[in-house]
Amino acid sequence: MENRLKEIIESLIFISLEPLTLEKIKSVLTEFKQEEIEQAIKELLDTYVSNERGIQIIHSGGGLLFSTKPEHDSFIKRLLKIERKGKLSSAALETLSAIAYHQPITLAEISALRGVDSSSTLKTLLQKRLVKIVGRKKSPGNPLIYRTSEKFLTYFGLNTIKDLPSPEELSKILDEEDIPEEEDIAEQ
Amino acid sequence: MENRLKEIIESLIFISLEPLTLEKIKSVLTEFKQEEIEQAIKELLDTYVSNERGIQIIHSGGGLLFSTKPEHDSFIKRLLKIERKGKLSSAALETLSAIAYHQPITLAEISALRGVDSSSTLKTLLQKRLVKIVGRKKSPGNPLIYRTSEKFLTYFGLNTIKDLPSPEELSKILDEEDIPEEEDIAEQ
Amino acid sequence: MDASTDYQVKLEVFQGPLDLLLFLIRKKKIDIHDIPIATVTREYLKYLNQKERINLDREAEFLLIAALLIYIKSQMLLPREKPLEDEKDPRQILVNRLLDYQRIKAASSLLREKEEEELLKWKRSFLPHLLQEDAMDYIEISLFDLGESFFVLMKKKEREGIKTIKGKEYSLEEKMKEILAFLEANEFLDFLDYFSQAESFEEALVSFLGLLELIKARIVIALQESHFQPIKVWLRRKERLTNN
Repeated sequence: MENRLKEIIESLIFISLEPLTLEKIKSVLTEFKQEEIEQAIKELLDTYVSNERGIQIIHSGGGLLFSTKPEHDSFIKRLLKIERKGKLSSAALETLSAIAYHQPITLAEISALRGVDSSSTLKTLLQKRLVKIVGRKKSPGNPLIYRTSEKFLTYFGLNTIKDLPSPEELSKILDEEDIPEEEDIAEQ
Repeated sequence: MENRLKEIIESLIFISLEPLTLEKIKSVLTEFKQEEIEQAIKELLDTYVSNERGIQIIHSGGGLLFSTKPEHDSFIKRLLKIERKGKLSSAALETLSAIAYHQPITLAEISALRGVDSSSTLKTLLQKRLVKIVGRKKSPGNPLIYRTSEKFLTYFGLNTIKDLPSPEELSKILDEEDIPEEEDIAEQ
Repeated sequence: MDASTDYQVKLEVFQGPLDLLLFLIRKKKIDIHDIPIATVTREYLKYLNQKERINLDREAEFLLIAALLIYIKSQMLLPREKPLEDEKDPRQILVNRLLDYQRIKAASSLLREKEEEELLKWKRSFLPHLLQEDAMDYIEISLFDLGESFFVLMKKKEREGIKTIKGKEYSLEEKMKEILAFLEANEFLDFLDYFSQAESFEEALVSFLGLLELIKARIVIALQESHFQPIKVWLRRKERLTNN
């Protein structure tokens, strides 16, 4: 029975296109005890760690998800005939960071933080579903306000937004950082 | 090395959009001997047969692909039902947007806007309580008129319907020039 | 580092004026909380002077910060009776902005690392093979989706270019007969094609209503293979035939 539960959970994670949360698993498997489910998940994850497998179950965006392993990247690119996966532009990353650390936030606030107009970058992020509109600010002009989305978490392999270092931790990282060589910056 | 090959093949089957043929595998994994590949596939399939797993690799459409097991079907159906609860088809989304921006509106007006008969999508929206009937229009046939509901507001996190991005704001966001291709992230 | 190498860093590599300022501060190993405003302003303007190919929008953003620097410098130069208290330091606004921006930069290099890690892991974008399941295209929708959907709808209508209203009158019954005659002669009717042939908005509207009537009366059927695909209209009788 226990093994069967493990199998069922594996098939559920497999079939879900988005990270499958523990709550969802529990709400599907009502005939099983919660502790049984949690135990089975733990065992399932252990199996994947110990066995030599080409795919893995990862924690991402608050749930469990199948993915390939990093070391097989080059073979997959060959199969799919993709040269490389596109990365976000530096402007997009900067805008995302501003949103992630200051959300909810308006476009004007993002632009002020970055010192550059951010409307076209914001549009890209909206279209990529990395950012979402969550309402309006109660201030003159009632501008739209934005937040990072669930896809943002999955894209960066975060489980929750709290996985990002706090602003204090960021400052600490900065203090420890060496002054970069000029060449490094020029190459960016 | 042999194990690594098995892993690589497993990841290729996982990520392939269509059943992965032996020829395709061989054409991707050029650094491996053909017999090695065939042996690795055989072993991979054996692993899946002997282990208790929730997913399986099956021969289908001339190639290999991952699939769930028939005995877990009922659980999978339950999950899919839950996952779809909060979701809308693209047709329903279009209908909802027509209502949101043109309310109060009749079915004929919605259908005219969309260029498609919208009665079944409207029914879905009514069932999901995202839309409500608010009365009848004083025009020939006295058609029913529809509005978005309070649940619609909650769903999108809006305080009032006025918080919807206005058509002007939308064109400001969406009419921007397109972003150069290199900034695109690959679809995951 | 000598002055000649300074200019090898092009302005375009900077995300914006704050990025440039931060770069200058780091290069000169200046304490961000105690910026020698005169030096920094001079350096900043030096970079700005080599603007060869920056566009006007960007230039304005760089100039805005230049103006702020010059303003702060002028404030610092004003004779004071007693030393400035911390919160009255005219540099404070700039320092705060730089600190905020610095954190954003740090966060974005962190996100870049995470992105690189994640891009090596491939996830499926398609629904895996199910044993007997109707895989339908259901999506989680956001407010943006909703707005975008409406926007696209309106654009489509705009493109369809409904023509000016003419005085001619169209009868619903005539149009229904016309549609039926068309369907008798042709296999099916392409919805968009048919309406684009309408001479006026009025004619299109009457045709559309006529079509709706025919659908309601179950004489014809309108089918769309998938979203955004052309809608085709068939006579019900023919549709049954093709199914058999």
